[in-house]
Amino acid sequence: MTTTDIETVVQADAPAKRAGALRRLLRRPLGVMALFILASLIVLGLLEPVLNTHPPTFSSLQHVNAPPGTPGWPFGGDQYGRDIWARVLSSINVSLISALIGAGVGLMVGVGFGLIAGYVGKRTDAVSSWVFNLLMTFPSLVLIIILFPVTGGTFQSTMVIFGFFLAPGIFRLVRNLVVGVRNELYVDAARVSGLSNRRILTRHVLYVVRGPIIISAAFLASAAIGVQAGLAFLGFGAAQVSFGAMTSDAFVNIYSQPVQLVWAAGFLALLNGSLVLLGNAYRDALAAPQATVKRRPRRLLGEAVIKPAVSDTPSSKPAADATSGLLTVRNLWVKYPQPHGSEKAVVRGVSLDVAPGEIVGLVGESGSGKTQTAFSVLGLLPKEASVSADALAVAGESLLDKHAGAMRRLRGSAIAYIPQEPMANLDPSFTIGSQLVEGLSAGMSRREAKDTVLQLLARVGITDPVRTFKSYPHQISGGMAQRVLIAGAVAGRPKLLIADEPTTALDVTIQAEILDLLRDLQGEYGMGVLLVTHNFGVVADLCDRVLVMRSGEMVESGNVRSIFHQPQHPYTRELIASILDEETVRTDPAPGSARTHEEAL
Amino acid sequence: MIIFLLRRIGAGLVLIFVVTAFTFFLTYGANIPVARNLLGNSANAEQIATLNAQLGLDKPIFEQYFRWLTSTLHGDLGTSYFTNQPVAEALAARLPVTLSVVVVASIITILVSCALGVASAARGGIIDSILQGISTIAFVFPGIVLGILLVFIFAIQLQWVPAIGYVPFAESPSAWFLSIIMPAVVLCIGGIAAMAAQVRGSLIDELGREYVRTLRSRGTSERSILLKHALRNAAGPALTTFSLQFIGMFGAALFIEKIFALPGYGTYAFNATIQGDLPAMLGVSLFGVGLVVVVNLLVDIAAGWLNPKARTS
Amino acid sequence: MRTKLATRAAAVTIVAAFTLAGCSSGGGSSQNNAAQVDRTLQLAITAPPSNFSIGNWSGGDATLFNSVYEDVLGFGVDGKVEPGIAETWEYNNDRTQLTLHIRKGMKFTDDTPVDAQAVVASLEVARKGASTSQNLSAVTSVKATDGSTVVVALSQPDAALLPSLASTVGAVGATKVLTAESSKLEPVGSGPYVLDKSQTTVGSTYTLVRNDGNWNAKAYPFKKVVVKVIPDATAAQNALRSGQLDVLPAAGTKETVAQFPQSQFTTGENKATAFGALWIVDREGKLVPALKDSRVREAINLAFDRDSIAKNLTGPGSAPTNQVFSPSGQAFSKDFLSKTPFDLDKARKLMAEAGYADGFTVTMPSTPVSTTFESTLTQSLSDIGIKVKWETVPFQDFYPKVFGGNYGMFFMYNGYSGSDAQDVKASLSGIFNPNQNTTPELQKLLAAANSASEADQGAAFRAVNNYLVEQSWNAPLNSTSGYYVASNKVKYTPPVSYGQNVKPYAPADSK
Amino acid sequence: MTALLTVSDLRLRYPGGGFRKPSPEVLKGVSLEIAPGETLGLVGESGSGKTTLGRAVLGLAAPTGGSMVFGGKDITRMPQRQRRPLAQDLQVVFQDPYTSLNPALQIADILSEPLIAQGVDANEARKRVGELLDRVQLPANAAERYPREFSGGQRQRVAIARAVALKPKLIVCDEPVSALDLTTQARVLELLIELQRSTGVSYLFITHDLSVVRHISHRVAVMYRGELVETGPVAEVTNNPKNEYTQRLLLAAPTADPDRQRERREARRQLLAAAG
Repeated sequence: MTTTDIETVVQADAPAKRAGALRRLLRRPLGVMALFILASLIVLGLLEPVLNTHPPTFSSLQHVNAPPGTPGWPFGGDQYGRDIWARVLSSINVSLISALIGAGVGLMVGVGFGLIAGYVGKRTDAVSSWVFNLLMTFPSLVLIIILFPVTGGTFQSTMVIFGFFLAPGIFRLVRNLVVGVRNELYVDAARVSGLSNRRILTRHVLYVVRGPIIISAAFLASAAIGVQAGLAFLGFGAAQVSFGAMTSDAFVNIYSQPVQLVWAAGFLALLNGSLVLLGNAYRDALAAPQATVKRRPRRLLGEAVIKPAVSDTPSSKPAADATSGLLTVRNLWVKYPQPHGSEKAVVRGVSLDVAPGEIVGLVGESGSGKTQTAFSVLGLLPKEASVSADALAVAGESLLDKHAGAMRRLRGSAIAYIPQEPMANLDPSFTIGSQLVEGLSAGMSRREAKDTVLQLLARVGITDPVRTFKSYPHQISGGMAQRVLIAGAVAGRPKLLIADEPTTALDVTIQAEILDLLRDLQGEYGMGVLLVTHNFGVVADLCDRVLVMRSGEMVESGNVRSIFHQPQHPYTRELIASILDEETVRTDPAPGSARTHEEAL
Repeated sequence: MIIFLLRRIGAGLVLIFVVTAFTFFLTYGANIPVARNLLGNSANAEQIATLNAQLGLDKPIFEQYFRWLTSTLHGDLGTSYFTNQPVAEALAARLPVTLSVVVVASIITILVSCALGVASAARGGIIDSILQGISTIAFVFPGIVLGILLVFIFAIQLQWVPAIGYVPFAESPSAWFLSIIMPAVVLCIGGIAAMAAQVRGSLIDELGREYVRTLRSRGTSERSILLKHALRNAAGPALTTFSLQFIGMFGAALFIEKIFALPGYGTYAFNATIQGDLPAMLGVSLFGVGLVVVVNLLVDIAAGWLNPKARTS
Repeated sequence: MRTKLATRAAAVTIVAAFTLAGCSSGGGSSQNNAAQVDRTLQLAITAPPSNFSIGNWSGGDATLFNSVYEDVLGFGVDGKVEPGIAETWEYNNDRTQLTLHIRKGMKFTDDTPVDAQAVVASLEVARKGASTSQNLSAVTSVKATDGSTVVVALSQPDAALLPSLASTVGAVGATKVLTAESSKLEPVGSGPYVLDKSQTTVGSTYTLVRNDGNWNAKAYPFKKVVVKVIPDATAAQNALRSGQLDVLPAAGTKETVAQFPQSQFTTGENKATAFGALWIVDREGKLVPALKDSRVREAINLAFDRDSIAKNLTGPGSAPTNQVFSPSGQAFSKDFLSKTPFDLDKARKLMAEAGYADGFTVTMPSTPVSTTFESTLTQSLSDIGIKVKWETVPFQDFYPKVFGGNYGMFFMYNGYSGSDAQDVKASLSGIFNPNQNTTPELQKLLAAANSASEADQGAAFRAVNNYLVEQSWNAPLNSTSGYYVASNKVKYTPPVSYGQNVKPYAPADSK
Repeated sequence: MTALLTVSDLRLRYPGGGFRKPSPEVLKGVSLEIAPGETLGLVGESGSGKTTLGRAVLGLAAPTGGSMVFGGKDITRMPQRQRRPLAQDLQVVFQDPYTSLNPALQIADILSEPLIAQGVDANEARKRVGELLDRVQLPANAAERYPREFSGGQRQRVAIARAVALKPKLIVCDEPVSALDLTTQARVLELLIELQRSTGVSYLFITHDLSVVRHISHRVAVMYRGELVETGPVAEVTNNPKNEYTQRLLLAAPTADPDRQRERREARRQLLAAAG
């Protein structure tokens, strides 16, 4: 079970209400605020003819540098006696038009070509990607400035050009999304169903790119506004009323009339800020449907500490005394916080034991809590999980309330872990050797550590340890990678090995080899093994004892033969019955072949 | 790798060629009355015609372009119409100014944004909120205002740094640093926010990956997981963001140069443009694109170095 | 006309850069007794000089140019012509021949002698030069009669000749490099300073080192002058505040300079340096027929409340004017202001009489320089029925568009040269008179003024002034002086005209 | 014999690779036949080319050689447009029920999509959705819900319903049960067999799981590195494999009985020892 599975577990009974991204956006204070500011500014801009006290270029000689609040000059006058309020209103419109043009052109070009390139692929994709990459590397501001004589300097035409420079980002985004969608199985299914390309694009592809496009539109708009203002600040198109020109005017006056800078810069900041915040809030709303969970600050580093059980988690069985076994778990609970403040228990009062040198299989279907149980023992559950138990001990050492450092030392030595997906569990940026050497406990010289690792690699059946030592993960096969991970796990001579579906991602032939290796190593090191799996073949091959879990509870445990031959619990019986019998082979004839048979007769 | 580099260099040359040709034909098409602007108010038609002939502006456009291209290939970018300074010489004097600012700003950006991003990803909570706040403010807070504020405090009140101008490194490294540190700080504020957010996001992605859990299962320290493994893997996406940042800063340097009166590439581009100084404009676009090509190449090399998959295949 | 977009800041700054042809150097008081100190003077200019080649000086701040070259004549701080390379000079009776007596023993910085031949050579180049030929258009020949005498022959008397020779037009450079390519950036003159190439970065910093061989070197107290290019007005102010500049001769408005603490800075008002005017160039009515009618032009003049403009729009440091002559000169008359009072009723009546009771529409170019005045212009003109359509003109297109006859009128500044003769000449040529309009009366008045003796010139040019005002030739609105700020280390004496060598600057501790 | 699908000497190489080093061939001349109403199980390990073969039949991958004839028509290089009517007869069920259904669409839309694409009236299509849900034993109120509200097994039933909506002659099943839990897997297989019996549809059933193959297939084809190494009736191939790779494959799969698994392990070791 991977992290995504954990999330599925967490979300499993989240209310099925389908709050749209927009509604989720409105639940965020920042989003609402940004939306409100933006809407107000747009309204101000639209109502300019009604609201403005003067035309923006009107100047009254009596109102040069008039203070704010002068009747008819709410924000005062600038150094030429122009009404700052009227100029602000007009500038809002200029900014909004800039945003519309810049973002509009950027979106049209970027989305249009992105859709085509992503969906058609092949040469179209190659050519347009090349062109847009080229466009992306243009120093756009410099080129816009250079093209100033060509555009005639109106902000509209400048924004059209700038729109083209904005397009590559959108193009990349849309193209990559579309390429992703194009490879989705549901698009394949639609194609097989005979849908036309146009229909697939509109029905399946556009839906996916919609959200990201809205988000980038907000950022593009803010970029366009910024560039327009910046150019005007520099003096390009200075005759046009705009925030840039206003800022520039105020900049000159900065020492005598600093308040004038507040209007221009302030409104510009409001406009840009609301766009960016809106984009961010919408992105968050899209990304995290149950983002209210975030109430609790999420620490990404560190793991959940296992707490002693408290009274609100009643023991299903009376707490047994800690046995002298290798692993002792009594009344383990794992809970995750839910969006509405409640907690969901994914492991409910599980107790289990692993004796030294014993291989115990932990079976169950997805969502049964078997992986959560295993990770509890490793102390590797995410921080937001709350874990409690009456007893949890490895080799007599209690893990309850153990702080991170002590858990880490324990993991480096007494407990080891073999994951499911071998490739995903190796750091792609480091050589196999360096990753394994790092895992070895300190006190060993680099030379010794390297020798040890090479020996280990040889031990796990890697034919050319030296070469593998120097290789990067992508240079070795999945089966090899799993051997490397096993080597890493047993390097510290652990007493307890926790293997989470160690062969599920592998082909059967490789699986057989890995199972052999695990059995050999277990015998050699005398490790106790807790093997999490859903494959009864693997259980039959490796395990001494089996524990069956369902919905976070332990339903049955017993000797491997008794579980297979005399399952007690109805669920176990159902599981065993579901195993496809090797003896039964489909015998009913195919109607078609039967007909051919008749025809042959 | 070598083939890859050669291909990138080739593509870069094509890019340079395309952009300069683009600039040439467009600016030519804009029909800027160069001679009139040069000679000013009192010149008569005859003097203008003479100057046009002197500058070769009476020749057909393709001939002019060919002349520019051949002389450029010989390393001669021509002479500015307006300052009468060889364009190459002017750019050689001005690029170091802008590059100093941009490079120092980049270094600050990388250091600070990595620190912020790491802290935010690792600690979350308050630091995360602070980062969000900073990035929002940085995004909306006009750099001009910040620039003015910094000048007022550090140059005028405290007199720790000069208010304007640039001192070449060769003249005095310490004066050089003082002359560019404020522009660099103003320039990198926005970039830091964006980069830190990027680093944070990538780091969070990396920390959620399975290999991190496996590293933990072997007792690897959180410090090593964060700073060695996760950061290394997060560096790739951050690098791409950085390259765009760098190019962006190069454009934004224009505003900074105005506020701090730095004789840089941006002001040169600005002047060339408003004067219609064709040779200077072409030189500007040549160097601008050339620089972008070089930066992208370096980023590609760095990305290749970071990504063993790209490096080993 | 260069790099002025960024200088829309202070009108005065713009004016400085806009001072078109014939920027003259006003002489500082020749402080012969000034203590020579090894101090460095730090100045700012808004745009770098494009070249130092004689005859091609394209305007802008002439500090560098006039410091490197010694001119034939010089300007005093009061605007009077003083000796330069020529120690003395005299006209013949009908003022068509000027004899210059060249100072002996002078040398260019390349050690070649500054003699009559050198003067002739430089003037011959200037006669052909694109930026100077117009100033010397009356000159028919320049001859050296001996090693130290130069005779300049004129086709007709030209009162502007002496001031021209005292300005960049009269610059004298080393004969060998006069037209050489190198002269564009490496001038060789005999002026008070030498451009130090090693400490100069073209386009950003220019360093002048005193030429102790100059005949008047004692008048220049600063051993070194560093001139920084700072296009942005606020940046320049910051530089001054932080001690990176010593003086800002055109710091801006009174309000701006008031922000400088008095404990560290001295501030003061400059002499009038330029004027802003609505130039009515289509006097033949080719584009805007109404402008042919002098009643319409008069109505335009009556539509402006010049006092308010000066008081409120341009503020302290500016004054109302309806004349193209400098208030510091002799041709200017305060009384003429009453000829065009702010009188909308009369203006509307004049419009009606001319047949334009409903007004008309006129298109004017909007440039960074005009923005200050645009709303006022729009407002005032619409009060008499004239609707203005502003057309944004990229800077580089301004001259060609005006010369191409695209506008009936436009707003622009013109700088005062310090000479009435030069001022009127500039106002009647180039973009300010692209159609070269004239009238027999005007010609007569100009001829009389040009041939008048020094003593009579003032009255004669005042007559020209009177004619131009009465005919509503243009609509000047506002003369401006602006304010300077100097650090307490430097004493600055505002000259009559802007665009000087460093004569106006002295260490504060000298007398 | 009138095979429904005849694949002859099919070769496929994915585009890409360099000028000197072409991309490897994924299918190296595969030939097989499927009769009407028959299930052909296609087994092989990852990278053996079994999924590619399925995609080639579906027109999602372009063959570089050989031919495919379906229902008498050559479909080897049929352009997309002409292929569309083929959807009536040729359908698919994919492995991953989480990505084979568009998360944005309601079940009703997902199920009516192929119908509408084939020109069925929208109202009529909507009506048929109910029948289809019933066919795959899902409640009728499932129609208004979204895929994420269902478990893996239920999603796979939706995918099956989509596949049978047009009453096709052949369904390519690409590992349809390998992502499902044990209990669910058995029930989905039952459903598939039931559908086959009632409609006479043929399956090209791609899987890596031999017990699944035994359960559902009439005949089995074993694929190894882009080639078919053994084909035959399911009992024959699984009980008495001729090919050495097939033998290895069979012995490598652990059986869910500790004692028999021990024997199988021994047998496998001997086989490997003999081979090695």
